[in-house]
Amino acid sequence: MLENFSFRTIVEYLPLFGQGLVATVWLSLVSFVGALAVGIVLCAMNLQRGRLLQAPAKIYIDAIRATPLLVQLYFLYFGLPRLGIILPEFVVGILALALNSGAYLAEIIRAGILSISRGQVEAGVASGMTYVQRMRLVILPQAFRVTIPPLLGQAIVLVKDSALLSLISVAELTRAGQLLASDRFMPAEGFITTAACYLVLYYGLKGLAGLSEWWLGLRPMGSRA
Amino acid sequence: MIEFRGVNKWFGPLHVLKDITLSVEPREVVVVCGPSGSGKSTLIRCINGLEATQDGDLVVDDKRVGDPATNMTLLRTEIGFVFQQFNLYPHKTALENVTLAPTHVRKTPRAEAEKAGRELLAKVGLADKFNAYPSELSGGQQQRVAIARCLGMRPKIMLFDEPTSALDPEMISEVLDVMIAVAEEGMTMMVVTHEMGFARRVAQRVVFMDQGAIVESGTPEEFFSAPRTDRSRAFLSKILRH
Amino acid sequence: MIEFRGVNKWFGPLHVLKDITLSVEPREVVVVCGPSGSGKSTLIRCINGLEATQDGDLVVDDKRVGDPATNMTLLRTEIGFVFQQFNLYPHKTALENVTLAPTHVRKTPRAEAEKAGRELLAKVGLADKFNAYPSELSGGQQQRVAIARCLGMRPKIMLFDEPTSALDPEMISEVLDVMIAVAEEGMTMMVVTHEMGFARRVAQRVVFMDQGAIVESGTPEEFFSAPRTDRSRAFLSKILRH
Amino acid sequence: MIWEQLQDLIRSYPLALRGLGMTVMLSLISLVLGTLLGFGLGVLRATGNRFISAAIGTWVDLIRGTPFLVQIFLIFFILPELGVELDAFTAGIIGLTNLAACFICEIVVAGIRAVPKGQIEAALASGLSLWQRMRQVVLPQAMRVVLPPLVGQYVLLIKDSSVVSAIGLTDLTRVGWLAVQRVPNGLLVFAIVGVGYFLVCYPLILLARRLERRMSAAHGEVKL
Amino acid sequence: GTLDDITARGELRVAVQTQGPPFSMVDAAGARTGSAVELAELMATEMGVKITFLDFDWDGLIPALMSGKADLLVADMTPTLPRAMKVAFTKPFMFTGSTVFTKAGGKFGSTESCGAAGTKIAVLLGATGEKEAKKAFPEADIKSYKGGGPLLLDAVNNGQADCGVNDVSAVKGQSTAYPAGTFTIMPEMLSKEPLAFATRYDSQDLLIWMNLFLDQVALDGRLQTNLDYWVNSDDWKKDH
Ligand SMILES: Nc1ncnc2c1ncn2[C@@H]1O[C@H](COP(=O)(O)OP(=O)(O)OP(=O)(O)O)[C@@H](O)[C@H]1O
Ligand SMILES: Nc1ncnc2c1ncn2[C@@H]1O[C@H](COP(=O)(O)OP(=O)(O)OP(=O)(O)O)[C@@H](O)[C@H]1O
Ligand SMILES: [Mg+2]
Ligand SMILES: [Mg+2]
Repeated sequence: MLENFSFRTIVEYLPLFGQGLVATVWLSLVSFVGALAVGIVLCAMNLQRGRLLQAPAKIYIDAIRATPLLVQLYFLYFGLPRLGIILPEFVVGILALALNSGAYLAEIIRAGILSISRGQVEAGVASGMTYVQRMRLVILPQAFRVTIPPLLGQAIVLVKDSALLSLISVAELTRAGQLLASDRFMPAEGFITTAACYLVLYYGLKGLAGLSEWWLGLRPMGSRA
Repeated sequence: MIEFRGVNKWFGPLHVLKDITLSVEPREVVVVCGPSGSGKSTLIRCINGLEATQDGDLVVDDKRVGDPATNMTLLRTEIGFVFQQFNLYPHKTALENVTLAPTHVRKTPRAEAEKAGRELLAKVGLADKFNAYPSELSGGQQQRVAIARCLGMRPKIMLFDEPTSALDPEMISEVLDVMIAVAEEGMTMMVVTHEMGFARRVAQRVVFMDQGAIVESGTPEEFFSAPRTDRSRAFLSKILRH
Repeated sequence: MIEFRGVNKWFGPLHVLKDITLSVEPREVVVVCGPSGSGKSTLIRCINGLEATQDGDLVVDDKRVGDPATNMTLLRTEIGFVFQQFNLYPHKTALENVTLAPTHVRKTPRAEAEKAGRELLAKVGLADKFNAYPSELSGGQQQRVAIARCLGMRPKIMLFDEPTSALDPEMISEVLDVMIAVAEEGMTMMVVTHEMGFARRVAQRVVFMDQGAIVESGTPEEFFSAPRTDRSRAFLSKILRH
Repeated sequence: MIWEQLQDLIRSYPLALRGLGMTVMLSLISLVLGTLLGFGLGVLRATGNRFISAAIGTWVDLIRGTPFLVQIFLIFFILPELGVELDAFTAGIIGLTNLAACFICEIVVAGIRAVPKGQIEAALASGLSLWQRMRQVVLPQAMRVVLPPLVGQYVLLIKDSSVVSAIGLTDLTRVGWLAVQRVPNGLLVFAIVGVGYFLVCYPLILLARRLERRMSAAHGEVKL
Repeated sequence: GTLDDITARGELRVAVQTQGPPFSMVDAAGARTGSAVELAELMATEMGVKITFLDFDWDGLIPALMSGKADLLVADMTPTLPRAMKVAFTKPFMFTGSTVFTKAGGKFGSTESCGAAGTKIAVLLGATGEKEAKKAFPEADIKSYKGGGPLLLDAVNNGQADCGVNDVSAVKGQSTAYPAGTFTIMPEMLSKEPLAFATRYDSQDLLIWMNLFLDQVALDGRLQTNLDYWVNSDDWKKDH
């Protein structure tokens, strides 16, 4: 397969890969924003003392973590219509990705919040701040910095997971490679180009992570004590 | 101002505060000392409700701590608390650390809070450090910001939990100087510390704790020159020897 | 035993050790003091190669530190190092902390190492804590285990970096007592500390550092009663005042 | 109709068990191998010289940055052109082991870096060699940080093993695809597949949570 | 040549699709079966060697042939000219075509009605039906699915798509899993197209042999029997 590797055909399909790349980027972006929302809500529920809110959040997070995304995707895709909800494929895809990644983000955010030292919380309490003020002014700004690297790690996972959307006929990056493979019978060309495109996204996100850490390094954190 | 009446507290099976009775008058400065683990921190943390008591009465500024009818958040604004580890907000500058609670809790207008904050920082000797982040300050400087942060809320009471024991020896005096100044302005203070020079200079009373109980209490002169119990004698000999 | 000849060290642009010349004779006890950031830790960390020097000669036990021909691992077995934060291995008991290096580095048979370890722990007053984990010990006890751990290797030199400054005041003396005992047995010691009582009692020499340089060096009597420079005077006034 | 479909599905339980067996087998072998390899790479990366460390880092990036499906295809279909002929199972094991090793390597590196510097200095100062420092001091302490995410990673890898079905191994996911041909009810079939994965993964999630709680209890968790 | 290799090996390696009834499928017991599968078995018998099936998704089928993992590819594949640039197709073993199907009783009653703008048409990714649908219904919204024909039926049945376009024999075979009368299958074909097996161009001997094999089984009627049982009727359903 390699000796006849046809760069010419890859170039011919480049516009298609370009479209796929763009689709993957925006699908991932929207899904990630959704996942953040899901994650924050779940995390807030999980941090409550009362079982009433905590238990459903825990069950949800476990269920998502213990089953493959594929299963969740089908669950939505075939399940929603039975409830009479018919949504366009890409909406179902985004929904599935957001609900899936949200569970992981909830855990990441929770770990970030719990990493803030007890003394910080007490300093807030002692100066008469309410729970919400403490969260908003003291804990979340600090937790945010701690969570940026793992958040971007999850973003990388999400970008690769979005490949599954090709299963429910959403045109994205993986789809472009499959077309090249099945129209022209050039699987090596198709898959290697796809991999290269994902690698570009990966290094982009990694660079972003590095950039954000560097940016955080500019604003000193962590007392000397 | 602060009144413990038969207060008891347990951490699980551990009886950390045993039948504490103690009252602190307005403008009084009380130093609390005693061996590690004797319950000093727990004692002062109860005052602003960082720890809950399980038995007895604790009345602060005429309000009962732990009573559901007491608005603890409000009471806490009247009580400044300085921690051993400073606990400055690392993501805020010195000035922001001082103005955060006044603007958000007291709802002081920002400009006014900043003006007051600048004055306070100048007072603790940090006029040139308004915009420094905690990580850019030495331990002694951080602790002085922490004191300014408490003063910014114009509290009626200030509590200190070993404010100098995380500091390098040469920085201790700069913090003690600020504390002395605050005491001399007439603040009601409870200070957990082993700095006996400070106790001698400004305390009206020294309270010695051991194993959760107040073992001895008296003026600094009495306490240092003629400790009444073996335990306080042994303790003093250890901390004063070197 | 330890000889610095014109040693310089930089951390990036920061010149932390400036032209250090200092020699420590066998069985001598040298106390190093000075303000925070003056380079005291860096100085003694260079001796066993925890930091690399960039210029000058440093000869320890007749071996040049940093010379590729010197087996540093071997040299380090001759040098005990006690840290401010103890750095006991948290997953090993007190006895295992003491026997780890002898069994693995010196290849002492386990039974023999354990016997020696027990004796050492008894010597530092911890005969009843052989099987305690560090987290079950107080700071003073941990530091005594750390000293026993160093002694277990039968070193020729012991280095101490502020061994008591992370301790509660009442625990300081129990550690100092152990250090005094070690000094009186004739160990060559360099001790970074602000415990002037210790310096008076066992040091042959006090070295005062400021901004990376040795500013003054003399017997404890000379140094405490008649410091020669303004900087040492200012420093002494701060740490002795309280 | 659902009832009939369910009965039809239940009748093909031997196939389902075979799929579950394949998933468990693939995961088990490659997780064991991947853990060993991952620890080796992690230790090398954290202690080795700059060149080795950078080489491992690049490899880990390549593996983390590309879809696993592509890696499997390269191993199964392209390696033969370089003279390495593998059957599907071996190729699957190699692909999954490599993937596991790369993720575990990162976890191990983070664990080693979390060991306080003072511990390493203490070990250095008492003359322990590099290997003794790792074995006696660093790794036992790193394990506390490594264990919870390690078990969490296992769960992710077990789910990733479904990709291996693309080279013709009949694992749990593939059994689902096969079943859909006869029982055209994707929802039902994949719900059952989901239950299969849940049975394998959930105990691990519980284990990870237990470990995490143990570790954070040791460090004193924050009350908000 | 390849035939010598096969003889020496004693084994014919055939790449088939995991799911593609009635051509290739797995029965309830997990055994591989189907029209193409039986034809391949027949080839192995004629060669006097045993047969090994390698089953893949559509994605894996082509690399398996090209990388030499398989000697030949046996599936319901259309020998298009671009594809033939890469692999060698045999003579067609049957002709089929893409047809349109809808949910019975819905508002899409004819092939033409599916051409309305915005109609959602389900097709299989990379299959000929995808191209035919794009050609025949330029106004419609074409959705390509991956994973096999039954998914298209499921999508149409669930309302995610209004019409489906797929190989007529696949549609007929697969719709039997639903209660009779669930779907309307349009009588006319969008296209007529051949189906063929494939091998590599460097296996000329095998290609010639396979063409001869197809001629033989066509002449002695074994091909027709196979197709009648699997493709042109529902007979196989009763036995499986
Ligand atoms: N949150 C807690 N849970 C359980 N036990 C606790 C807790 N906080 C403190 N203790 C225990 O209560 C006792 C008193 O602790 P406290 O911190 O009040 O002592 P202290 O006198 O301030 O000591 P130090 O000088 O070391 O600060 C100690 O034995 C301590 O281990
Ligand atoms: N690893 C390092 N990288 C960069 N700078 C360092 C490093 N270690 C120490 N320094 C700097 O070198 C100077 C001397 O540090 P050193 O720790 O030797 O001082 P010290 O006298 O021991 O102070 P202290 O009493 O606070 O322990 C300080 O300014 C310090 O910030
Ligand atoms: Mg305390
Ligand atoms: Mg130091």
